[in-house]
Parts: sequence; C-alpha cells; structure tokens
Amino acid sequence: MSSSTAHKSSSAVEGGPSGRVARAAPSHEGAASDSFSRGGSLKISNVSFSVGGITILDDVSFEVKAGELFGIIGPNGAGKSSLFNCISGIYLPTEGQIHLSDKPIVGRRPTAVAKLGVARTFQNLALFNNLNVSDNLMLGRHRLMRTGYLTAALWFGRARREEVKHRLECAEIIELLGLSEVAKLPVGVLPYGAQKRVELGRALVSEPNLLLLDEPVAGMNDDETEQMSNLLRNVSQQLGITIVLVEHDVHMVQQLADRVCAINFGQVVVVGSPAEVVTHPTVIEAYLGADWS
Amino acid sequence: MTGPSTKARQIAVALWLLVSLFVLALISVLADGNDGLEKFLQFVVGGLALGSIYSILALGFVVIYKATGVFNLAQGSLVLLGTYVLYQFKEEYDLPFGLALLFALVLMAGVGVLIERVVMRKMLGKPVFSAIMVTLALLIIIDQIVRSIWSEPGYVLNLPWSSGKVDIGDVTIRHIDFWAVGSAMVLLVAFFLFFERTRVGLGMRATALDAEVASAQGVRIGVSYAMSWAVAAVVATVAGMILTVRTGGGALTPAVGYVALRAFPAMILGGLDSTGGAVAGGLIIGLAEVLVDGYLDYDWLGERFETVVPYLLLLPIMLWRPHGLFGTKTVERS
Amino acid sequence: MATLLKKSERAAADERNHLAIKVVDLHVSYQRSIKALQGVNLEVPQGKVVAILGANGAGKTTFLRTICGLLGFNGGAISQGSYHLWGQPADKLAPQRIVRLGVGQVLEGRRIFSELTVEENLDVGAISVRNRRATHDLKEHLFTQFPVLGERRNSVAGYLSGGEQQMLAIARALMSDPSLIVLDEPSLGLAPIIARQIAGIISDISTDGTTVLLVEQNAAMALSLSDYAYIFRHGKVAQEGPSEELRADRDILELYLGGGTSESKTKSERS
Amino acid sequence: MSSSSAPQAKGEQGGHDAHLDAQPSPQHAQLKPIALLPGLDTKFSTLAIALIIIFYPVLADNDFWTTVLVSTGVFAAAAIGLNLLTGYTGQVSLGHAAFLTVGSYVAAYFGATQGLWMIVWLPLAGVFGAAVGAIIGPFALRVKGDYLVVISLALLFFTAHVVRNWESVTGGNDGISTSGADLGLGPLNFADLRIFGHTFTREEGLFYLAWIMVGAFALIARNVVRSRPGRAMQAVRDRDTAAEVLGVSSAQYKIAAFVLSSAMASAAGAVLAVHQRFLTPTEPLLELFVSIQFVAIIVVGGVATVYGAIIGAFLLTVLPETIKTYTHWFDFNIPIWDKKLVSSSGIEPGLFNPGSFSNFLFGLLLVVFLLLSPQGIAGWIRAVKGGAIQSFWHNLRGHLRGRWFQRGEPAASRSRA
Repeated sequence: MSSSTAHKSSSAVEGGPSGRVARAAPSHEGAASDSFSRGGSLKISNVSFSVGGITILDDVSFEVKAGELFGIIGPNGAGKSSLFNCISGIYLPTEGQIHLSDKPIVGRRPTAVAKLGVARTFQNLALFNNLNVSDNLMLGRHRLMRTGYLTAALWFGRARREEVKHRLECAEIIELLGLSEVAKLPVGVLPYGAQKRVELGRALVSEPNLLLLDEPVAGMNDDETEQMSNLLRNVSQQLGITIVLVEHDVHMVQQLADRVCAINFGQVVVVGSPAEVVTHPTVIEAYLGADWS
Repeated sequence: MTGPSTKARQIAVALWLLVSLFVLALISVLADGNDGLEKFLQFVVGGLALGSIYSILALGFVVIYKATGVFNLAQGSLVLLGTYVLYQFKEEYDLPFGLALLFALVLMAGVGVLIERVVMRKMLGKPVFSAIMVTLALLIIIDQIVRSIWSEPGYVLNLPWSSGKVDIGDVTIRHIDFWAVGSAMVLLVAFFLFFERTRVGLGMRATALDAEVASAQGVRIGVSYAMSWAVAAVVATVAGMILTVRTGGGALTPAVGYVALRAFPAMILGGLDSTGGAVAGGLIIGLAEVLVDGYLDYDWLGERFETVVPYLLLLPIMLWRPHGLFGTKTVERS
Repeated sequence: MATLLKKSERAAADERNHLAIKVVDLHVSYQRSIKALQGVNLEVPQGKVVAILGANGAGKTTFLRTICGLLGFNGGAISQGSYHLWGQPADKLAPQRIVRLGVGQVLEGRRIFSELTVEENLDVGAISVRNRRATHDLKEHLFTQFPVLGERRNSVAGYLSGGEQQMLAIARALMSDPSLIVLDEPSLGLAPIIARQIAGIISDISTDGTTVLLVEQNAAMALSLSDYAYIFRHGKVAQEGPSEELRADRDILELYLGGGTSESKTKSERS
Repeated sequence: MSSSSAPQAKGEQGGHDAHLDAQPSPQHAQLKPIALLPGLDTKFSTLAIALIIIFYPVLADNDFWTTVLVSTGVFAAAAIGLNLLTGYTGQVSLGHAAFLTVGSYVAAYFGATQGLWMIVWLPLAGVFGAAVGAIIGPFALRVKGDYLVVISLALLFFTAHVVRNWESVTGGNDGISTSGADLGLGPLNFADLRIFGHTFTREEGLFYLAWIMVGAFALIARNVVRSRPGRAMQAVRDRDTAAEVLGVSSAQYKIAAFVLSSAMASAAGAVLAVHQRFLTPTEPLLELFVSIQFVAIIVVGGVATVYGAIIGAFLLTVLPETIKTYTHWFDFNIPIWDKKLVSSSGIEPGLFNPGSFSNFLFGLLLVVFLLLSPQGIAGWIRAVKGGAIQSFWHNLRGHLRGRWFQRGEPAASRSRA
C-alpha cells in the first residue's frame, strides 16, 4: 500500500468519521432504523460441530450483549472461524443452538441469516475481485434492496430510483474508508490493506445488527492496525452495532474489546474482561506462552 | 489419497452392482427359464465389453484431470485421430499390426505432447473456464483435420483378432471383448501403480493440486503436464481401436469421436479424479446401456433409447453425489 | 538439520563463493507495468541468517518469489539486474532447477498439499533428490524432529492445525536437503506461542549450518533470529545492517516499519 | 443520467449534505456507471449501428446477405442469453443448442401446425425454454464446474431423442415445415411488411423481427446487469459462499440465470425455425458443435459484455458465408497433400470444403482468442479507448518467445508484499 493512500485513509478515519458515521445513521429512519441503530445480542448455547470424525467445536456457550464489542482469541485451529461459519449458516452445528436477539439461527441458510442482519468478513478476504469497489459495496446492500429481474429489465422507475439511492449510501462509506479514488477499480488490483477495508465496508453498508470480523488486521502493519482499531471503535460506539472479533493480535483485542473469550481445542477456556483473560493460567499456557508480559 | 471411507464406498458400489446383476439374472430366469439365463449372460458379456471401452475412454480423461486439473473435452477427437493414425500405418503403409500399433501410439504420444506444449501450457493460471473452452476448440480443430485428411468414405481397419470368437455354452464371446476387458484392467492397474507408487505420479498429483508450490518443491511440472497428455492420447488410441473393431466391424467413421461423448457420463459418474471410479463408471454405464437395449423395448421410449441411458442414469446420481461416486471432495478447514 | 546429502560436495563450491545469494540492482515488474522491485542490492552469506523486513507492499514477497524463480506464475518478470546463487547466474532458472541447486522454499500461507497425506507431502519435497535411501532416512529423521507430524504421517494434511501445517511446510522444504532455506512469513496467522515454536525451529535449522533467508512482518522475531537484516521500502532496500544494531536503533524501526506510537512499538517487540 | 430528484431526497434525509449540494460532480461520478450507455462514444456508436440496421434492407436490397444477417440476429439474441449465464453467472453450459431446438419445435408445432398467432407462439417458445432451463437449473446448484458441463450435454442427447421419436409433434425423422407460421404483430406482418409504401420481402421482414428481438434482449440484459440481480449473478460467479453471506441466494440466481438464458435462446430458436422453413432432427454431435459456436461467439465477442455477444455473432455467422462466397481466395495448392486448401468442387478435392474450413477457423479463432485476447473483441474496444491496442501483439510476441506462465489475473491479487 502506498503511503499516500495510507495517509488519506488515516485522516479520514481519525478526523472525519465521528461526524460522518453519525450522519449516516439518521438517514435510515423508517423501517430499517430499528434494527440498525441498536445492535442485536448473540447467544451461543452448547454448540458442537464436527466434520469427518474430528470435533472442531465442543460444547461452546457464551453470550454477547447488544452493542458489545466482543473479542475471541485462541490458537490456530481452535475453531474460531468454524464458530463464525456456524453463526453465519455456512456450517450446520451438530448440536446446540444460536440465538440472535432471541431468534434461533441454527438451521437457517446463510442467506436467511444475512437477512436477519448478520454481516461478516473473512479471514482470507472474500471479495468479488472482478467487480469494482462500489459494486462490491452495493452487494453489501443487496438485502436492503428489492429490485428483481422484472423491475430491473424495465429499469425506469423503481429499479433506477433504488439504484441511485443505494449508490449514494455506498459512496458515503467509500469516502469514510478513504477509498474514493479507487472506487471504480476492480478490487482485485487493490493492495491488500485496501482490500481489507473494502471488505469491512461491504459488511458495514449492509446495516448489520451483528458484525462478525475474522482477523481484520491480519497481515497489516502497525499503522494500518491502529487505523483499523480506531475505525472499529467508532463503529461500535457510534452506531451501536454488536461486533464479534476474532483476532490473533492480542494487544489489539485487549485495547478494543469489552469482553474476551478464549477458545482452545474447540472449547471455551474463559470468558471475561480482557485483563482477566490474558492473565488466566490456561490461556497463558496454551496460547500466550509463559514469557507473555 | 483414498481414505477408508472411499474404500468402503467402492466396496459398497461393487456389492450393489453384483446384487443388482444377480436380481436381474433371477428375473430373467424366472421369465424365460434357462434361455433367459443365457440371454442374460450374453448381455452381461456385451455390457462388460462396452463398459470396458467406456472405462478406457474415461481413464484418458482422468489422467489429464488428475495432473493438470483440466477437463479435456477434446478426448473424443484424440480417439478419432488415434484410430485414423493407426489405420494409416496398418492399412495404407501395410505394416504388421504390432508395429503399426507401436508407431501409432508413439505418434499419438507426440501429438499429445505437442498439444500440451503449444496450446494447453499457455492456459496455465488462466481460469478453468478458459482451459475447458480451449479443449472445446481443439475438439473442433482435430475433428475437421481428420475429416479433411481422410476425406474419402469406406476406410476399413482389419485387425488380426477382428472376427474371432469363443463359444462357452450358448454364450458367445468375441475375441475383441477379451481385448476390451483385458486392456481396461491392465490400464487400471497400471494407472493405480503409476499414481500411487511412483514419484512421477506423485509429482503429477501435486502439480494438479497446486502447480506453483509443486514447482517450488522441485517437481518438473512441464514434464507432468506433457506426460499426462501423452498418456491420454495413447489411451485414446487404444480405445478407438477396440471401439472401431467392436462396433463397426473395423469400418472407420468420424462418429467414433461421438462415442466418446457417451463416455462423459462414465467418467463423471466415477468422479473426475478417480481412476477406479472411471473404470467402475464405465462398467456401470456399459452394462446399463446393453441391458436396457436388451430388455426394455417399449415403443413409447423411442428408438435407440439406450443412447440416452448413460445420461438418464447420470442425473440422479449426480444429485445424490455431486462429486461422483468416488470423486474427492476438497478438504476444507478454516 | 542433519547433514545427510550432497552437502560435502557442495562445500567446496561454497567456499569459493561464500555468498549463497548475490543480487545486484534487481528490477521486477508485474504485467509489464506495476514495478514491484526497483533496484535491490542484497547479499546472503553462506551459513548466516538474513532477514528482510518491511511494510506491506514493500516488495518482500516479490523478492522471495524472484529468488525461487516463481515470478512467472503471477505474470512478473525480472526487467533489469542480476541474481546469482553460489556464484551461478540464476535469474533465468526454472523453479525446479533452483531447488536442485539447494534452495528449500517455504511459501507464504503454508501452501501444503491439503489433499495428500503428511508423508506424501514430504515425498513431494524430496522429488528432486535422486538418492532414495538418503531421502528415506531424512524423512524418518524429520519425523523424530517433528513428532506431531510423525504421529499423523498417514492422515490427510488438510486436517492439520495451522501450526502443524507450518511445520509440515518447513519439513517439506527440508526434504530436498537444502543449503539455503527461504521462508516467507512463517509466523503469519499463528498464535504467539506457536510462532515462538516456529522461531525455535528456524534457529535450530540455522545452527545446523543451513543458510536462512527470512521474510517477516514481525520485526522483533526476525531481528532476534537473524545476523543481518535488510529493510525494504517501496521496492528498494531502505536500510540494512547487522540485526543487533538495527534492533537498538528505535528510530529506524519506527521510520520504516510504522507504528507511530510507543505503545505499538513495544507491542511489535513483544508479540 | 440526470437525477435531479435524488440529491433533494438525500438532502432531506441526511439533513446537511453541504458537500453534495456544493459539488454535484462526485455524486455524478457515482451514478455514471449505471447509465445505460456510459459515455458519448457508446451512445453515438449504438445509434449509428441502430440506423444501419434499420436502413440496411432498404438500401442493400440483397436477399443473400439479408438472409445471413437474419441468422446473425438470431445467434446474437441467443448469445446474449448465453452470456448472461456463462459470462455473468459463470455457469458453463454446452446445452445452449438444445434450448434453440426446443424453441424451434415450439414454433413449428404452435405456429405452423396449430396455426396460432405470433404473439402467442413466440412468447410460448420463451416459456417452454424457460421451463427446460428451470429443470436443468437445480443441477447447477448441486453440481459444479466441469461436472455441470457434462450435465448440460445431457440436454443435447435428450432433446435429440425426443425430437426423433415424438413424431406426432416434431415430425420425427421426416421433419416438419415451419413456413406456415404466422408472422403478424398487430398491423405489422413480418412476412409481408409494408412501411411508408416500401414493400419488404419475407427475409427482410424476418431481418427486422430478428433484430428487434436482439434490441429487446440487449436492453433487458443491460438493464439486468447494471442493477441488483446482475450484480448478484456476478457475485455468485466470483464467490458463491461470500455471496450467500451477503444474503444473495446462489440457488435463486443460478436458476434464474438458466431460466432467463434458455428463454432467450428458445425465443431465438423459434425465429430461426421460421427462417429455415423446415426442421429436421440433428445428431447430438452437431448440436454440440452449435453449442460450441455459441461459446465461441461470446468468447470472441467478449465474455460478460452485452455488445460482445452481438459482435461475436456477427463475426461467426458472416465468416462462413464470406468463405463460401470467396472460396477462390483460399483456392491455392498445399504442397504436402497436393490438394487445394479449400475447394467446393468435387473434381478438384480440397483439404477442406468451405463448410469444414469455416468450422476449422472457428476452432482456431477460439484458441487464438483464449490464448492471446481472453477479453475478446470487447477487450480490444476497451483497449482502444484506453489507448493500448498493442497488448494483443505484445501477448503474441510473448507467446512466440515462449513465456509460458502468464496469469490472466492482475498480479496484485496474489502477491501482496
């Protein structure tokens, strides 16, 4: 990533965002605003998941309160991403139930879960590389739009109105993330850091109740990590979206999260405040190592 | 590669085949008495022979798929070209059969390498879609070349064992049937040993999974690719030879390539990347085709209903097992 | 790692050219337009550990891909400059020739063959080695070195955990008995405790006399492991020096590796 | 694209969008990509082509080439459908010829045999095509990539079998005439078209019918791909899991793509049937060739573009006729075989006859484009606009020099350090 874009985005994140994000919120008054301004709660009850005879999640239970920023840490292969896949409906848990604001999720297809307002990012980026940045974001708003084949084919009237309206919404987030200059470029040609931001943007524009972030700062340098942390803090505090964050960067989680859950071998080791978790003996033994300061 | 579950599945399919054959035999005996059994056995022989040809055709697809990850739609035209090349050596240049076959196989291996070097190598790293489309184009090009070089009607390929047959009881087995089944079995074993036991085979499998990493580990991926096409072209020639002699009495027509279209179901029924699956799929399709032809002669099904049987059989099985009976599902863990 | 193959033969040549890698004024571009490297000069002495640091997009991975001859896979090409391995021009060599020269490679993101078994993965690593007996011994040796892999030698590699996969990737690279091993971000995406374990393995490899070229985001880990380090920036070497000196110089680290606050500086030291 | 209402609405909702009011340009930039014909050059060239089409029959008055251009129109219309399926949704299908066949026989049965009006049998062809597409669609959900190619082959075998055997409807092997089918549309009768005192032949009438269809399908396709369903289709093509997580149902859009594409192909097939006047069953192998021609059309024209399908159809229908008309151009001797390259006479046999030579060229074109110019002619147009037509020659030189490992994808997507 070139330093100039880095700079631009950093100013956008640190300078402007509070105003802009806050402004984005009231524009959704009406049907969507209810689910938007208040994050949903997430309740994982006794979820187990195994594939090919290998148990990946073993009786996982915890609760994320509405509006909370919740961190999940744990070694590679502990089952963090699998848990996300269970929540977003990609995997079907072998046992247990997941509730989003008291609505059961298990058994719903990923599209149905998305319609409940669950948005996520992926560990290894899952962008549509051939589409440009604004089309990627527009796909984030897919669930909020109505145009079907027939209205689209006729175009004038509803389809066009809707398209214009949502493109303008996306433009705001694009600007907020410092991506305006590259909005027309296919995301495949963007540097990694920018792609990470596009993916976050795509999740944000979908006006989620619950945002699942799978290693949002993996492969980023310290500057970028810092920017991302600030952005997430803003999103959490000003939009009130519930965020669940899987991350290896324990320091980032420590600074950012309200509460943290440590997972090892598919089991919950401890749930608590960041300070409690990083000092927990099992966590130190299995994950952080003895010389963790 | 093949985990215990795959093995179990192979055994299950084999058992299922045997049981259904037995049930069919029982029904035909009940229906027609002793004649029914002979009729049935005759059909089974025919089905196995046809199925073996399909198996050989399918093995040609599998070797390229396993090594390069490309689904080669041009395999049918390799069959076509191989048959005509063999004809050229055997009949036009009047060479003894063994020598003609040897020359044809060597030449076809060269053709395979040439196609890979000149065209397919350049598709590396391009989307799978493009690679498939290129094989489609090759299908047309080779087909047109064969039709224009051998443009006169009435070529006949005479092989030493073209017309011989053996009678066992009232069941007649033609020599060519032995050749069909024998070649299929030999090729199956050879393929298995090659992929599972040799370094080159391992290299080819690694190349198919991730060519870049394979080459970074020292695998000569160019050799893997070229070799797979050479082997496929050789296998195609064998299949074309047996097919021509068995179905047309040696008369050559460009429609030989068309039979390869009917082998597609055989291949994906077994699973694109499974040699055992190719053979099993071929046998299942061949048996089904011959048995349907023999027993089901309802008018409303239409003439030559057996030509659509492979595809009719295929559709429900693919819904049930989208990767074929023995195909590998990619292992995912995140 | 134990010296089982080829090393003695190579030793003579090594002495003549004590530089394992010598790169002069290297320019690399992708698709003929994107300039990834713009004049890199770099040397890796035989037997040493050399680290390459730098922010995202600085050209580190491109450089490693150049060393391994893998540029062509992404449409990249050397447009200028020279690259020698043990005194031999290597800028036009195919990847497998570079492996044969004695370069073992651990690519970014582990990239194991997830559908092959652990043992088959290792066999692929040894595919360029002619001496089967020695290969077999080396494999058994590695299984004792990495007991986790030994236990699961017949299971499909895709089911290994991230740390185990990284170990497999390293073991696979060692199977060609390399004189030089290049590693791209070996700690990426691993738990701190596993990352340290991997660091230990790398330091073992170097004590056995193998030259190591290491690309890392994690500056603290890379500097503690290496003898000498280069910092890449915008496709060039921005700074170089003995690792201890660089480690002491906070300004340089801050300037080139980001982390504007003291907080994140201590962080990059710790994790 | 003037959108005066949008910024006002925005202003009311957002409260104080000062920057939007002050500078309308960024907003204009946001909306530019959703224009039907982005850019003045596109608008002008589209207009020019439309005018050429409208006045061609009047000015040219050449029945032979008009006939050829009817097929161009039919192929273009069907190729637009295939491009929605393959180009935009990423589902490779070799069954496209089967959809045309379905439409052909719908026209023959309902149009000629039953004598229904065109406003009935033409939409019916679309409906039947859509129904067949809806049957094959679900397989695309379960089965992916290479396997789907084979499944789509099944369609060719099934339709060929049905056509051959359902004699009461299709005429079986004897074939069936379509010339009796009605071509009226309100006051217009395309079989006997009179406008402003000018009388058109039946072929010219069909020419208009075919190209009106092309225009309608192009408009539909363009509208679909620039809005929600089109984006969803491309998302499904690129990464279906990620699409699902965004609420894009890959099942819904894959099936819809099959339905839409087969309806278009089937309607095109119906017009083709009327154009041909007589239908006989063909072998699946020949049907496969037709399907491959469609693939060639979209590859040569440009995958995932609407106008590319039209350009490709034009090239690949006009080419064989050109070869037939100008056979003498290729009439030279080939030394090795001592035959002429192309000859249509039986006395002096050629290596190819005009038909097989154009087939051969199709194949060659397909390979050349896939290797050197995978974006097709649409890619050239884009390149000319971007001022870099040399890329083709550069690629060619690269291939000749033997650079084997070339990636189509941009480098940045893979290597990121």
